[in-house]
Order: sequence, then structure tokens, then C-alpha cells
Amino acid sequence: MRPENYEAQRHPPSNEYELNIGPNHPGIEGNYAFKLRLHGDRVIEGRADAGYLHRGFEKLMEGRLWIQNLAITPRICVPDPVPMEISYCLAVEDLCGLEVPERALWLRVLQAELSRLAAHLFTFGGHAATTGMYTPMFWGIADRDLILDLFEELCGGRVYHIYNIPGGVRRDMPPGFIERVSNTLDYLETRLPDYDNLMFKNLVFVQRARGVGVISQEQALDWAVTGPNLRATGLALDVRRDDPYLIYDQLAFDIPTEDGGDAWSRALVRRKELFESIKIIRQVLAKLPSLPGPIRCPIPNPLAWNVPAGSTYVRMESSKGELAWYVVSNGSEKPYRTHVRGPSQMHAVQVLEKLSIGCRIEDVAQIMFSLDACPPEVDR
Amino acid sequence: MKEGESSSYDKIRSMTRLKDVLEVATSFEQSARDFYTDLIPKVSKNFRWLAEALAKEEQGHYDLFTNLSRRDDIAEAIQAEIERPVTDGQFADAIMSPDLGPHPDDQAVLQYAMGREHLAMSHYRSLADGTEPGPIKDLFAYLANEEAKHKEELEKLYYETVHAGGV
Amino acid sequence: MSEGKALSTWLDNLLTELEGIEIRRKSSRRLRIDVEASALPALLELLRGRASYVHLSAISCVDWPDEAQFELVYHVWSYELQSLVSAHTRIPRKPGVYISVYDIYTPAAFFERDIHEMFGVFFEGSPDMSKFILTEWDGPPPMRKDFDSEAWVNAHFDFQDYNPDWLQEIIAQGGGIAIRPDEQRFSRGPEPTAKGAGNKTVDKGTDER
Amino acid sequence: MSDIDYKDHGGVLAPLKNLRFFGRNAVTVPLDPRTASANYRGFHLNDWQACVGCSTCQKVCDNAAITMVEIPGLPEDPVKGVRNLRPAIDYGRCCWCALCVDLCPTGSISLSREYVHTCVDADLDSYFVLPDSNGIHGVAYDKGWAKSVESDLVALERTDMTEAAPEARIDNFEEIVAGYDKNQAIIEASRCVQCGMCHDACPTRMNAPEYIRAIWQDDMEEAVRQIYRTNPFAHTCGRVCTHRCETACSVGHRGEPIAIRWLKRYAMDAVAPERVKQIAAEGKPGYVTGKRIAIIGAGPAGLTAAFDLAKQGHEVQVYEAMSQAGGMTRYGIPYYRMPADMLDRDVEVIQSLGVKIQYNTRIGVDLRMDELQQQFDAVLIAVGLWTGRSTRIQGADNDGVERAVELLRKVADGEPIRVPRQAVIIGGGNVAMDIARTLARLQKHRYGEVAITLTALEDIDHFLADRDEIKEAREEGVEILDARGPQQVVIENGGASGLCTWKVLSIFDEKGRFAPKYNADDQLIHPGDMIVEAIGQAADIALLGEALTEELEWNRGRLKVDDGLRTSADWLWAAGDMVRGPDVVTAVADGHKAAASINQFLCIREQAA
Repeated sequence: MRPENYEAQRHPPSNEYELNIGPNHPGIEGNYAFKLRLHGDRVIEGRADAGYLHRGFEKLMEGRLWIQNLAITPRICVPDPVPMEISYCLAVEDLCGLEVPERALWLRVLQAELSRLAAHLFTFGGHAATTGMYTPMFWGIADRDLILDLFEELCGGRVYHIYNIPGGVRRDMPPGFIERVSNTLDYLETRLPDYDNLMFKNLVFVQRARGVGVISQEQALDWAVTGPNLRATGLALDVRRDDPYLIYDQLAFDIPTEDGGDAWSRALVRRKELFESIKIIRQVLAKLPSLPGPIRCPIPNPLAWNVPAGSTYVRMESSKGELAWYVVSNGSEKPYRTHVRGPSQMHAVQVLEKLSIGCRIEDVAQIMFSLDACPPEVDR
Repeated sequence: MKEGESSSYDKIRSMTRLKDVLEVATSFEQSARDFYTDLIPKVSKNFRWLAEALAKEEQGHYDLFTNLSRRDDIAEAIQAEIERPVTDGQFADAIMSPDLGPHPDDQAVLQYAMGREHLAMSHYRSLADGTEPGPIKDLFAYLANEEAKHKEELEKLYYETVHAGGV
Repeated sequence: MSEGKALSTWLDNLLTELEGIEIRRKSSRRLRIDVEASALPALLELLRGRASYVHLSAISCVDWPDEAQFELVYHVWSYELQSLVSAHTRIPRKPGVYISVYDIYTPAAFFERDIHEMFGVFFEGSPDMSKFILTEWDGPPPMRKDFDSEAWVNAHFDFQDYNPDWLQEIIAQGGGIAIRPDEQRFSRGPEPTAKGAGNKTVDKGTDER
Repeated sequence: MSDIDYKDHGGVLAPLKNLRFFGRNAVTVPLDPRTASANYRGFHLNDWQACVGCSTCQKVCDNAAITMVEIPGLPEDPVKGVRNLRPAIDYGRCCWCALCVDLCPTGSISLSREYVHTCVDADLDSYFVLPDSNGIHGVAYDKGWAKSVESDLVALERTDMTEAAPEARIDNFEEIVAGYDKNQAIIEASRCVQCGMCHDACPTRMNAPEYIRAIWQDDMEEAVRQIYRTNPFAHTCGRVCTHRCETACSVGHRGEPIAIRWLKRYAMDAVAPERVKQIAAEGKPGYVTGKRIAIIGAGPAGLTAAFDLAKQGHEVQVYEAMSQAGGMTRYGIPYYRMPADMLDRDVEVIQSLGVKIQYNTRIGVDLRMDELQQQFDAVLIAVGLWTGRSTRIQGADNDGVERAVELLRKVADGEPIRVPRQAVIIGGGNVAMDIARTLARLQKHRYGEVAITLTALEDIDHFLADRDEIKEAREEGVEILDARGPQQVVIENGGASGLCTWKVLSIFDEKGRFAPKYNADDQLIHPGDMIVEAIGQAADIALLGEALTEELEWNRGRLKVDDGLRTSADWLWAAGDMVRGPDVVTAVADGHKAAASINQFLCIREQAA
């Protein structure tokens, strides 16, 4: 909101006042503005104001070849870029009918689950920071960095991997990579009890998080809440299980749930998902050596590649919730339309606005971080 | 090579002084050069360059022999040349050297030139074999060597004109 | 999964009650329904009420200028049937007005607002049609095909031209910039690549070889 | 509620368990930059020796970060497909996606393991960097993300072309190469990276990238329109061209080049001849300039010039000695390589523009050159190389010895020829291969088996014939003996019975000129009741007449022409094989040059008048 466009709302003389949080505020995840109308420190109404991270990806992608969009897709959601890459490639593979070799599928699951670990560690820090504790943020970032080192080895890039390509992946694992990943996982497992003591069992966090931003199951289903936030209300619904993609149907993992529906339950669901992801990665690491074969099926020359006309809707479980791509091709060498349905589009706007009504001012930030709302997905 | 010239080779056999031998050799080159120069107007213009080139070649040979004869250390100069004998490619031997009728074509002129070179080379070589070792023998060997070099040059030109035109 | 199968076949004949719709089953978990614009709310009502499609995953809008139409696609997911229905419908580009389905699915508010901003389709009954992302933008709805974002960028911003010393040395020796990036790159504005795909064959061949 | 027992505050001593943290050392990570992982995507490296400047990286870069910079002093050779352009990267736009690395046809560009860019202006004052092999700061970092087999996006394999098997093609003159169908053509056309190297290498500058793109977009009429911009003999060139474009193709550096010649053929065969005529006539002015031009010889050079001049509104009269047009492409190339009906299509398109061809008219006999000079504003002579050279070795004048060019002409004209039981061919060029395989077919047809021996002066690697011609000839039973010099034709009771050859020590002198040397004791006699000489061709310039031959300038056996192909006589032009040596596509290029020069000359004369 540029100053010259701002005109204060005329209120009738009362003890209400208006407060703007963001778009540049430690309590807000990413660049995202939130206008509050307060009565004392009680929130009467909250209105989200996004647009500070709008880069116009969907418009850009219409002007680029299918292969050139690989470099753009991971940049749509910064903390958890991998599901964006993979879902774009899944969409193109579905349109073209490409047969992805099995080894590539397993490598993609490895990358996706590692990315989920990194995203959750990131959110622990964020959530704790809104309740005043900064140590989880330092630990979270430090541990996340170990996973970024693994990404650097596997994909050549730390945050934006551009590791996937329609038809498979671009590189195979470097030698000794499996052993380094399992070492990192072992280290993380030793760290988790520390996180419990530091955060989840910490009375300060528990007092602040419990009972805040409560979502009932009906509300969750009605507001299209997905991912850990939905599972925090007791419903074991996960796209990896309901609408299996890649090779999740061959993996043994369960869907952790909580039934509190509040900020604390959401944090606990994410914590448990850490274990599940580690379990998945271990299964993948066990399976990979036995999978010979190519990591990519041949695709035409990228400069002359017409994807057959058609449309497809691909859904994936990102660390934030249900991520979906609607990709339309008119048979030309460029996508005709790509629509990204980010999970935070629901969490950061309607759900946050509804949850912030009636809560105290200091809990607004915590509700946002507990929902793990990621503004770049909202604006695209 | 017309008969008249082969008799003059016998004349050369009896000579003893290097200068006289060189003079006779130079006269052969001169007659060759004159033969080609008066051939130039007779041939059709599209390959007149060939006759001019041959005349120029012979002129070159003529100058080579004349200023060789003017030098006094003929023997040492020849010595250096003989170390690198030029093997005879025999490429042209099989090709009959026609007598140049009224309208020879470029291939016929080249064949004729190569025939002359071959004859000159074989004459000098036989002369070299026929004389005892000494400056005269070296001179004949040198002359044979020069003719062989000249013949090789013509063979290359013949290959490029006749053989290289294929698709 | 078997009872899921039964459910989906039950769904198939349930849908036959509605006339004027065309069903195409793409896979066990993907069903495409083409429906008239007027019949769509009824279809969604039926899907949500009687066929357990409670989750509105997304509303997508596709601009088809050649047919002067917008295509609205309603993706609804059923947790029980574990299958997605994509309801496709077409509305004329002018005046580009459609009814909101907010009363059936509350998440529609965001999608309708987003489509309004990006395409200019006005949804009557949608709770909030005010600008949300493009608050500072007064131009046409940018996601429409007839808006060329690159041309707008080229008009309002200028290219950063570099002149580092290594380039000056090369220019001094007679070389220099031969092909600028936008002369030959394959990523160009939304209009399909021109004939010959922007390849500028550099005529470097000398005549005589 | 959950299994986390948050109420368990532990006893009074609970805080003491935090003492164990004192035992741990702090997590400290060294701050100075560490080397990145093995396939890290850092700053660019470009090996300038391997890079050919094809600018494919610029095309695939999605952020338009690459500018091609011309660097004088680097090698530049259009025939081999090498340009002195090198990519410069604008790191303000680059997103390090390495698509340029994966699509680089030669694999010259790669990303280093260097990611630190904090440096003072002295070492680097701009984001615009020209990468070479020693990295952005001139400090050598080893390669990170480089070309690997799995990640290579260049389509290296060529779509294979169905060709008639040797047994199927040996006894007939059906066309061997079947040609692409639509699916194969689109796949093959999709391999092209649009670098334009073929455009630079082609003697007549064909717009190959444009018509390949049109084929890929399945817009056949646009493909034909692009082809007719520079080549009215596309059916022919699509089959018999020496395809220099494919030697220059940048995909050919590491893979098989795009089948540009066969794609051209596919495009021409895909459009109906009537429609091709309309496309070819596009741009023809309605007016007639009233200028009349005579062209001697209806070969590729003559007819291309006729095509251009007709399209500029001039009236063109072509005189052809034979009964049909096409010159060497009809009478020199057998039908299994160049079917006559396809050649007729090219000729008919040219005739459809109003070019009149008068057959069976031999200039110098039926019409004299000076008559042409008076009746026409300009004359173009394009008679090609029709007289076959003979080795003139002993016995070469025997009637058992034939010339390849005459034999091929007779076969093409349908004249019956004596089919030898066994034949010996002298020569290693395409004409030798053509006559060998033609006789092989006639033998197979007449006697049921093939007995052909082919000898040539050069060794096999220096044969002038195409590699696939040699391969196919061997498949058809032709025995090829290289480096054999013909010595003598063995004559027995009046007829030729064999050829005596000596071993050639083929030595090139320092200037690269070929000086064949014989080794007399390695002698062979090749039996054969017919000896065919296919060693070279010469132009039959008797038609000029004595006076004109004298008047004109010559250059080592060929007419001296300026770069507009105009001879020293201002009314006479010369083009095609007789000026340039035998090559169809060069003849087409000559046709264009001559036509342009004639057209310019006619306009100037008009302004002057």
C-alpha cells in the first residue's frame, strides 16, 4: 500500500483503531499485509492485503517454452519449492503421456520428503518466534541447512533445485549420497528430543499455542483447509494417501493427526510428520540401490516440442497442504494456461481473517505461522 | 623427342669438360622452350595457358643450366643436389606420347611434355651410368635428377587436369 | 477401493439425471464434466449435497479469445470417493459476468476474487470483489490473452545496457555484440512464436569458398 | 489430547538436566567459502575451442540472459560450421538453471563450482561476463554441472530412413531412398536447434532453418515457399545434393546431423505440383520487361537463371541439345538415385513461369553464337561438363573401352548398350559409382549375377564419392580396389579382355597436391570384357566457335568470369559445372548469381539508354 494511496477510514468516535501489520514485519511470514481493526487489544476484524510478492508467474509461463518454465516453477513457493517443480513435470508428463522410469519416481519422492523436512524445520522456527522464542529458529535454520547441503549434492542447487524435468530427473545420485543422507537423518532424529524440550514441552509455548485459532472439522472442510492444518482437526486426510502420485502407494507411512484443531495441535502434527518423512526417506534409501535403469525417458528437442492439446489437474501434498496445478495446452510449444492452486490461498486469506476475529493482537502472528501460510503461493 | 636430338646425345658422350656438357644440355632446353613458345599461338585459347606454363618451365630450366654453367664451382654445386635423388614415379610411362597433330587438346600437350621429360631423364641417366665416377658422371646424374623433378611436376599437373575433374 | 468403485458408478448414473452435460472419465480419480453455464450451480449443489464432493479445490479460468469465451473450471474433490470432478463451463467474454457459487462453497470467494482481478469476470453474489493482489494496478486485467505483459514491461522499463572493459577491448579489435538476446530467444510474449521461431540466421558465410 | 506430556514439569532438579548442554561444543561452521558439490551450478565456463558459436544456448535461455558477441581472431569457417561468436552472460538475469549446458550441441559450456561473486570492481566491474575456460574471476575452478549422457537434451540420433535392401534394389532402377513419411519428417525436423549453420554453409544460402521449422509445424506450403526463395531445383537437390549443410550442422558435432537434404525432399513431395507452381510464381510481376535472354543448356544452372529472370519479368528462351531438360541431373545420375519424374516436376515448375525450352537444338550447329548475340539482350552459357576424359593408356582406343558419361547418357536416354559379362571401372568419384552400380543392375538383370571391379588412383579415404555411395556399391557386389594406377588395357583377339594396374604409393607433397607414384612390381590384371573410364569430365566448348574462343578470356581451362559470372564479353555470361566444377547445388547458386548480374546489367543499360 503506497502512502499516497492510503486514506484513513473515518470511524465514528469510538475506542476502535486500525492497525496495519506488514508487509514487512517479523510477525508476518513473507511479504504480506494484514489490516486489523482493534478494540483495545481485541481484534474486531482482520483483512488480508496481498500482492507484494506478485511476480506474475502464470503470465510469464504462457510466454515460455515448456522446458523453460522449469526454472520458474520452484520460485513460486520459496520455503518448499520441490512440490512446485514436481507437479509441473507431472502435469506435462500427463499431457504428453510420458513413461517416467521408476528410479526417477523414487528420486523425486526422496527430494519431496527432504523438502518437507526442511520446510517443517523452517516453520518450527517461525511459529516459535511468534511466541517470543528465537532458539528454535536458530536450530531450525541450522538443521535445515544440513538438508540444503544434501540438495546441493543431489540437484546442484541449494534452494531452487530445478532437478526435475518432464520425463524424470536430470541427475542421478552422486556416489556415497545414500550414506550421507542417512547420517543426516540420524543426526536429525537425535535433535528432535531437544526440540521437544525446547519447544513442544515448553510451558511458554504450550500456554501461548493451546486454544488459539481453533478450527473445527466442519469449518476445516468448509473452508477447504488442507494439509497439517486439516489433520490437526483429527481428519487423517492426505493427498499422498487419498490421491497417490509418484510411488507413495508403495510406501508404508501413516498420517499423524491431532484433534485439538488449534495452533498447538497444528505444530504437533508437523512435528510428527517429521518422523513420518524420515521413515519414508529411509524406505526410499533402502530401495534406491536396487533400482537400476535410466533416470529420464527421452523427450523431444526442447526448442521444438509441441505438447498435445488438453488439460490436466495435478494434486500434490506440499508441506503446507494440497498444492494443485491446472495446466492447459493448445498443442503448441508453450503452455496455454497454468493455474497454481497453492494451499496458502485458503489459509492466508479467509481462514486467517476468520480466525483472527476475537483473538488478541499478539496471537494474530502466531495464528498465521501455525497455519504455515506462505504468501508467494497466494500472489504467484 | 625427334631423332635429330638423340644423335646430339652421342656428341655429348664424348665431351670431357663440364662447361661443354652444360652448353649442350642448355641447348636442349632452349629447343624445348622454342618448341613450346611457337606452340602457344597454335593451340586453342582455352588451354593456351598450359603451353605458356610449359614454355615458362623450360625457360626456368634454361636459366638454371645457364647460370650453373657460368659458375666455376660446378662440381661442388652438383654434389649437393645429387644427395636427394628423385625417384621416378613412372606415372607417365604408360601414357603413349602422341605426335602433336594439328589440333592437340590439353591432355595431348601434357602427355607430349611428359614424354619429352621422360626421354631426357632416361638419356641422362644412361649417360651417367656409362661414365666413370667423376664430375662428368655427377653432372649427368644431376641433369637426370632435374629432369625427373620436372617430370614429377608435370605429373601432378596431369593428375589435376585429367583425373580430378570427377564428381 | 471396491466400494469406491460402486460409489463412482452410482455417481455416474446420478449425473445422468442432469441433462445437457457431457461426462468424460479420464482416470479412476479424474472425471470431467462439461456443463452449461446456467446448469453449473445445480450440478455443484448436487455434487456437494448428494455425492460427497465437499472440497472445492480450485476455480480456474482460461481465456479463449478466438471463441470470445472464458472457460471456468470448478475442481471439486470428494474425500469418500477419492475422486476429482472438473466441471468445465463457458461464459461469453463480453460482458463476462457470472453468478457466484459462494453459497455452495465458501472457498470460492478467493478464487472468484482472483479471477475477477486477473480476467475481469464479475461474479454476482461473491462476498468481496475488491482488488486484492493488484491494488496498485490500473491497467486491463493482466491475465487476458490480449494483454501483452512483455510489451508493457518494455514500454515502462528500459534495458540495462552494459559496457564492461572486456567488451570495449573487443569492439576496439573490430568485434562486438552480434546477436542481442531478444532477437533470437524462444521465450517471447504470449502471442505464438512468429514463423521461423525468431531464428536470425547470422549470414556469416562468405561467398567465395 | 496428545502423547506429548506437556504437564510433566519434571522435579525440582529438572533444570539441572540442561547442564549437559555445557559439555557440548557450539555448532560452528567455518565461514570462508568451501568448494561446492560435484555437480553444483555455479558461474559459467566455456571452452572456446569446442564452442562453435551456434547460439543454441541463447535460444533456450528463458531469461534472455545470453548475448552472442563476435570475437575477431577466433576461427571462422562456414563450411565446417564454425563461427567466431561466443556467448556472454548477463548475471543480472541468469537464474543458473543450466538449460544452456544441457542443450549445448558441442558440450562446450558448463557451470563451474564457483559461487562467490563478492569482489571489488578492479577484478570485475559489471554483471555482464564473457565466460571462457578459466572462470569468472580468472581463478580456475573445476567444472560443476557439465554435460552428461543422462542430462543431454540434444536429439543426437537421426530418424532412420528406410532404404531398399541390396537384394531388392539390385536388379531394378527403383528409387532406393524411400523418403520420410509425415511422422518421421516431423520428428526429424523437431531435432533442429535453428542455429543457421546450414544456411551459411550452403552455396546457394538455402533458408534451411525456416523450412525445417515449417515442416515441424506441418505447414508444407510455407516450407515450399521458404525453399523456393533460393532453390528452384529442390526435388533434385533433395536427393542428390552433396549436402554441405549436414557437414556444418551443429548437432553433427556430437551426434548425427539433421537430415536436411531428405527433409527438403519430404517438403517438396508433400505439396501437390500445381500448388508448388502457384507458390513458385508468387512475387512474379505482372509486367513484361521486353528484354530477351538466351540460355544455352537446360541443366540446374541454366534453368535456375531462367527461373529467376522469368520471375523478374524477362522473356527467357532456353536451348537444350538433348531431348529432355535436366542436363547432368538426368543424363549423369541414374534413376535409382534421381528418378526422372521428380526432375520433371522441377522443370515443369520453371516452365510454368513462362520459360520456353527448345529441345534437340545444338548451339554451334543449328544456331551460331553470334546469331544469339544479335537476337538476344544477353546470353548465358551453362553447358556443363559432358565429355568424359580418357586415361589414354595403351589400348585405351580399343572399342571395348567406354567413357562413363556417354554410357550413363545412353542408359538414361533408353538406348540399349552392350552389357558386359565382366566390367572394370577406372575412377573413384560419384560418376564411377553410378556407372558401376548401373552396370551391376544391367548384369543382374541380363546374366543373373554381378561382376564389376572398380579401381582408382586414390586410396579409399580420398575417394571423391560419397561414403554412402561406396557402402551401397559394395553391398551391391561391386569389388572396390583402391590405390591402383591403370597401366594398360589387355587386348585379346581384337577386344578388351582386362586391365593391367600397378600399386600406387599415393603421396601428397607439402602443398597437398597429389603426386601418384607407382610401384611397378605390384601388378595386377583385372579381367573384364569392358573397361569404363570415369576419371574426369571436360566441357565441350566447340560451340563457341574459333573466333569467340579467341576473343574471350580464359582461366586455367575454364572461362574467366567476374563474381557476377559475366565473361570478358559483356553480352555473355557463363555458369554451372563448366565454370565451377561438378556440383548440383553450386550450379543452382551460380544460376542465381548469373541471373542477378544479367538483371542488373539489363536495368543499367535501360537507364543509360
